[in-house]
Amino acid sequence: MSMILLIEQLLNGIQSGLMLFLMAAGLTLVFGVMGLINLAHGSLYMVGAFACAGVAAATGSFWLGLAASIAAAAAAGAIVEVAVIRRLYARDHLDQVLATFALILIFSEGTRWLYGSFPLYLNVPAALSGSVTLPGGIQYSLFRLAIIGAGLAVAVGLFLLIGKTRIGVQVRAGEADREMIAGLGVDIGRLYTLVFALGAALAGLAGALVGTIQSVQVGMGEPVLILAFVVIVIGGIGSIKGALIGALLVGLTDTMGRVLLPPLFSLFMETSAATSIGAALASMAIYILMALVLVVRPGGLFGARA
Amino acid sequence: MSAAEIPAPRARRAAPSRETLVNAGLGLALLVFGLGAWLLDEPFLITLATKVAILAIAGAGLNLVLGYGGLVSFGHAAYFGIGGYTSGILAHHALNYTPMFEWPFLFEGSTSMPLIWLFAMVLGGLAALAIGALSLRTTGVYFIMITLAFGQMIFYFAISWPAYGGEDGLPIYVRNGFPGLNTLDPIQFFALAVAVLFAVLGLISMLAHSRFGLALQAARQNRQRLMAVGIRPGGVLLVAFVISGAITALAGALYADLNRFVSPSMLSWHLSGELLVFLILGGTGRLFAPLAGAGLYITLEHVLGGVSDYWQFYFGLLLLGVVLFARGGVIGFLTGGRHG
Amino acid sequence: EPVKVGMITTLSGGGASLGIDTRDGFMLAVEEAGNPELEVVIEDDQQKPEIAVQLSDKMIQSEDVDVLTGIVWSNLAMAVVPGATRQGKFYLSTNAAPSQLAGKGCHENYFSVSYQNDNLHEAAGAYATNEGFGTMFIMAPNYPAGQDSLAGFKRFYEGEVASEVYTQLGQTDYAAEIAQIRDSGADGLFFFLPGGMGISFMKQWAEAGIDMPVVGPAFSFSQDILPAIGDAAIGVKNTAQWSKDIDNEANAHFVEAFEAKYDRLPSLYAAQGYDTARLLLAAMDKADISDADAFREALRAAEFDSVRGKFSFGPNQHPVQDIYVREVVSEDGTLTNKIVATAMEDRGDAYAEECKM
Amino acid sequence: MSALLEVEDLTAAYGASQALFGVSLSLGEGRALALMGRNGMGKTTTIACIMRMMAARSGRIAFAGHDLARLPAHRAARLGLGLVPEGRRAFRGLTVRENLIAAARRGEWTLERVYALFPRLEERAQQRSETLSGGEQQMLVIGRALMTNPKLLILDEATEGLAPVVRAEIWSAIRALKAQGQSILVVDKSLRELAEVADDCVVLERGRDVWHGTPAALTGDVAQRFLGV
Amino acid sequence: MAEPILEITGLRKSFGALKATDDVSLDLRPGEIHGLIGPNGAGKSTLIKQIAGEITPDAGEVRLRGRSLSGIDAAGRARLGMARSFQVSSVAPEFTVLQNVVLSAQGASGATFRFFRPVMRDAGLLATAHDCITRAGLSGRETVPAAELAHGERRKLEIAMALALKPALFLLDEPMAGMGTEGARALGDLLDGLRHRAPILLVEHDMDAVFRLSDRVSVLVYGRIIATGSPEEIRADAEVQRVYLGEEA
Ligand SMILES: Nc1ncnc2c1ncn2[C@@H]1O[C@H](COP(=O)(O)OP(=O)(O)OP(=O)(O)O)[C@@H](O)[C@H]1O
Ligand SMILES: Nc1ncnc2c1ncn2[C@@H]1O[C@H](COP(=O)(O)OP(=O)(O)OP(=O)(O)O)[C@@H](O)[C@H]1O
Ligand SMILES: CC(C)C[C@H](N)C(=O)O
Ligand SMILES: [Mg+2]
Ligand SMILES: [Mg+2]
Repeated sequence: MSMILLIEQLLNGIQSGLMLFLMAAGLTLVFGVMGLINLAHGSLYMVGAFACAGVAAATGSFWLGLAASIAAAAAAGAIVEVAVIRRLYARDHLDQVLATFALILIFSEGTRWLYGSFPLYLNVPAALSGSVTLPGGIQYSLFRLAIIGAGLAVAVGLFLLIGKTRIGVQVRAGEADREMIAGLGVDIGRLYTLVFALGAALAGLAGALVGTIQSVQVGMGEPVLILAFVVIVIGGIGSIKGALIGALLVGLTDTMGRVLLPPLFSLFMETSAATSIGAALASMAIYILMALVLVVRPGGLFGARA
Repeated sequence: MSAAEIPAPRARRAAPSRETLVNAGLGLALLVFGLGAWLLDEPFLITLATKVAILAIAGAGLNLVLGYGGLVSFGHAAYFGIGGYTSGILAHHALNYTPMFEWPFLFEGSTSMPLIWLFAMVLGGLAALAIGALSLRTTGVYFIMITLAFGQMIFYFAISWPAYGGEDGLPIYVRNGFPGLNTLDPIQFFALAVAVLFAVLGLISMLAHSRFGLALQAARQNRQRLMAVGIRPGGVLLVAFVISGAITALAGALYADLNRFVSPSMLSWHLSGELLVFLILGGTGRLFAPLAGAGLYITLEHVLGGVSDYWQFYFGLLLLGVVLFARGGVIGFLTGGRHG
Repeated sequence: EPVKVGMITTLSGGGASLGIDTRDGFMLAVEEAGNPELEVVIEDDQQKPEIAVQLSDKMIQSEDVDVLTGIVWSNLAMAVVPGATRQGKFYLSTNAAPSQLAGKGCHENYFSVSYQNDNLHEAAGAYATNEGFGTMFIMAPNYPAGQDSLAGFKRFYEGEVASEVYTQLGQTDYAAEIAQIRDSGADGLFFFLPGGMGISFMKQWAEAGIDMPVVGPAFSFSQDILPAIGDAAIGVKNTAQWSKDIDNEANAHFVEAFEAKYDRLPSLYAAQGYDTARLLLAAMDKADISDADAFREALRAAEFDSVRGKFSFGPNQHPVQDIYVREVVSEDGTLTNKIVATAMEDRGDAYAEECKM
Repeated sequence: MSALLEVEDLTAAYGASQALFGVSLSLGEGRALALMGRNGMGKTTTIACIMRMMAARSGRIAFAGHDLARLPAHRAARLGLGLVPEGRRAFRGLTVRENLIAAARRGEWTLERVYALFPRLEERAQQRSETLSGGEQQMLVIGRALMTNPKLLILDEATEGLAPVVRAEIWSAIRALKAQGQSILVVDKSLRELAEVADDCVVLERGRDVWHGTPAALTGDVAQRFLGV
Repeated sequence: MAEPILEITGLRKSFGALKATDDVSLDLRPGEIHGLIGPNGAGKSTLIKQIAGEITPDAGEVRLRGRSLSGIDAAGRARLGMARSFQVSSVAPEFTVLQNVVLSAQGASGATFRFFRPVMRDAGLLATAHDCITRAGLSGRETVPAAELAHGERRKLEIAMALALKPALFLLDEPMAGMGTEGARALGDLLDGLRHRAPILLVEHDMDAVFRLSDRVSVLVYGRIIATGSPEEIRADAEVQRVYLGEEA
């Protein structure tokens, strides 16, 4: 493989990592900071993508669609928090699992009811379509660059919000001892609704952006959900920095695994079998990575709490 | 003070607790359902009841580590699938007359359930030993995710490994046999599954009340304290994990025979998730939770499935209703209170 | 004697669009025929093999159906078909036709009305050869249908394979593969990525702006998902045994009736569903289901006007048919397919010889 | 003038088991009330009801002219209740400083004043609270309550686990607070110090208030009967 | 003088720049209560944790009856006869008082991997448990789940669990905290009688108790022992008064 292709693949790995981070960002907030296991996070991601596709189709403007995705996901998040999640903070993590599993069913089939079973169309807006040439002659999609930008911006924003503001402190205190922080006069209920809606909005944004270059269809959130969990667990729960590093690691491992493993196996096997076995191993690569990280560092790379 | 407020005098020999009654009711309901379907000549309903029984066995395996030991394994599909594939592969070789291996001795596979079960449990237990030993280094959410990771590894392996069908799976053309039974007869297979279920529940109940069970439950609540009384939680949890893996693998072997088919979908994280849902639905940590949960889940799935194309929507609403309004799952709701 | 048909197909979740089209095509033919002897029960398999097995058990044991049909996915077919045919039921495939069931595992009660899974890939290989593509980059997901796909393509492709890549089942980001494709300098790209994978790939492919001809089986360009890919699909060549512009009376009627009834264009799956029902109805006219042998013969004769024009069964009861090359075009702003060539004529399949019936 | 805090005939239960069977007490503005009783008699439960962390079954709780019965915990706290809970309950995962500012409200008590009261906390400002020593955590939660600048400071065994010197400092801080007009409700096992700050005492026995009076009136006989000393 | 049961030599432990234990040596002899006092954050609990095997010292050694405990974990040390109570109550919250204490007795008996006989019908364990519950002053509360105990009662449960281990020595980290005057006095009497069965290393801030019960007292300040001696000597020590006792003494 040529040097330039190798560099391009590394870039692809980084980019796919940031794309994952965008999806994981909202999850870090809700799962890592509020301590709520929300399986329906992928559904909010789907809601964002569908809202964007729906509004973009109706108005012809991707940007209105993007705004709609954030608004719709935030609204869905707020409603879900008030109607369901709120009753679950005091409960076992497991009750949260069941309730949010139920929410997945409701969201998926509800969306199918509204939009039908056929995938929707959502295309890259004109302003961001096409590619740019990076130094070294690498062609790179402008929209993907925009996603990288969005991912980094969200990372910085969340880092400041959680680490540097009093809201962040209060939310984390709420996770440690909800009753106590309320007893000190903080309206933790409203705060959690807001934070949950923010996490949902980020999911919606990710859904719209990633849906634009991938596909918009019912069930699109589920594989993403698992990957996003993998990312934040590798990074260490509750750490924004960890989620970012975890996302990059996962993106690089996955991409480089796919690119490098098959040729590696064909060094000592017949090509067809080698590509198949190499690909099989590549699909396990991120899970192997996660298992390795956790065996060596049982609290994730930057995790402080177990 | 009204009569209701006067505490009842403590009986010396406690009457059966409300939970015991509910459990007996659940067990009876399963039997009556299966036998009723038989009398009405509705073989499909017998099959459905058999499925409930088998999934309840798998759930019972998970319950041992989750309900008693507090370990949320999100990868139990691995053991379920290993059990299933054990059954599928042994039968495949036996039915196709292609020996599994010829060295050090000729082994042609098998279609005998007892032998298959033994293999399934040993393999499931061994897998659980390996995965458990690594996973138990972590706790809490990390444990959930590392077990998921191992489950996914096995899943992807099964999908892309062509020898036994990959994603397409492996059919078992004729249900494996059990000495003295005609397993192709739905009611006999049902009886077999129910017998295994009750044996497993009995075993778990015994474990839960033993010294081992006390330590296991203490490990869930407070590992530090367990250490301080001289018991290493790691060993206790690992043993439970292995037993759990073996039980779930046994269920997988039965499930393969129920469907006469195995495929990687038995290994998928959806299945791990469903097992969790059964337990939570039934009431985590209660002996009969897996039966109650699986029963309710399968019933709803099949009743609603006929109602609308969007039946999963209503299914979701119902599940949500159960979590929000029936604390402690179905059994918690029926016994009207806390653990007893 | 009335015939009871059990249709097991995917009606919920992410893969529902294929099952819905299958069902709608099938039911269109049933309603048109208005045959009071034909009864259909339909159930959702959720795209899960074990659910499919249970539904087939239920239909066979409790509802006493005579014929099963409707399954979209090969892995579900593998779970259901062997059991059902062994219990003496007929299975008519509206889509999935895995190689095991075409070769050694064939059965006298199993008919594929769609194709054998490899057919469309083979046709793509033949087309690439005809067009004189010297080197091809070929790609499919790493699962049996994907492995069969690349094998099928290579069976009829005489040029050189520049590179053979297996992606992950369910993968949605293809930046790395696209970089490899660009770097390979191949003359053309063949890929098989069903469902959401194909949508994602095509959009990313278009964004990358690589000037390389693309060929694939129809699955990623069928009418149900074309709108989701958008203009990125225009110009792509894809192989299918059916297209909405095949010129015959049955097809013209089908396309018009389908659009009138459901207010959308029919897809490949709808056409397959429709043909399956028509085959069944034709057989019912000729024989009574209670006489299984006669009924089987009637099915084998396949005396119906297929929407693909000529249609017959080979020795393993899989179709012998023409396979076309279609091009994605925009007709008044609607994306659809148009036939541009015939890739293979009277193609049977590679496994028929292994079938001993 | 009506009292700052008024509790009338309070009953409460944990599930089926009743813990309070009728507790009444009243605390005037600027006064200090000691709540006493043996282990398990209902002191903490009474406080939890006042804080609205636990729903009372019946009875009335009024604070600063508001009926607390309908308010959620955070609204009750915002009326000016500041709690130093039993068992410390510092927010784990948060640093010392973050613990202090998490719920701070404007007023005389600032980070500087708390640091001045407990210099150890300033030294440990960036340490995560769960790694503090027991006594350090105790200082932290007292500081945390002060940072909300409460009208009524509620101390549930606030000196548990503190070294004698620190305990003495805390008592002198409490006395100083009281001298500045701070109202205080205090539970503590040290009768000597309680007697120095409290204006009134209420003794609980099996969920009922069985004795009211001044510290001076808490003679050996009464103390022996209800407190076992 | 009798051989010490527990001997600590040159123990060190740092958390980053903080020296929580700085070259600590001390011993515990048969029949004695050895009081360990010191300001908050001096390192008392950290020392107990190192003795109990919950954290590993950076340097130094702990010996039990002359045998080095290096490399033995907390469970192993408990099995060798170390019983400890926690500064913050640490019990199994869903278990009843009785189950908690039975668990402790089971730990002492050594056999955990027994899968069949119901443990709550094991007469031997039950007898031990009931006896310890009574001695800790919790009779009548056997069937109450630990989570539902009042704070002080949970402290007593800690004691009952330590007793049920029938240990060679006790490491008690502020056992009197939260107990109330009466409870503290009763516990003092209990410990007083206990010392002849197993010596006690007693960390306490309750000076009445420490000076009443201790045979010797060590004072830990900033991780170092600054004085060891009889209660009278310590009470009179000017430095100890300055850093720890204040005017109370
Ligand atoms: N969470 C709970 N669930 C059930 N019962 C409880 C709970 N907390 C306390 N109790 C019971 O309520 C009664 C009163 O307890 P409370 O904590 O108010 O006592 P207290 O006077 O504060 O005691 P202490 O001095 O030990 O702190 C006790 O009998 C106790 O067992
Ligand atoms: N894991 C840790 N990381 C950083 N510092 C720690 C850690 N554990 C303890 N410390 C610090 O070490 C010092 C000693 O703590 P330790 O708990 O041993 O004190 P102590 O003497 O028991 O105090 P107290 O009487 O208040 O309980 C404290 O200053 C504490 O903050
Ligand atoms: C729609 C088709 C591409 C499905 C394919 N036959 C499969 O196996 O699963
Ligand atoms: Mg209390
Ligand atoms: Mg301490």
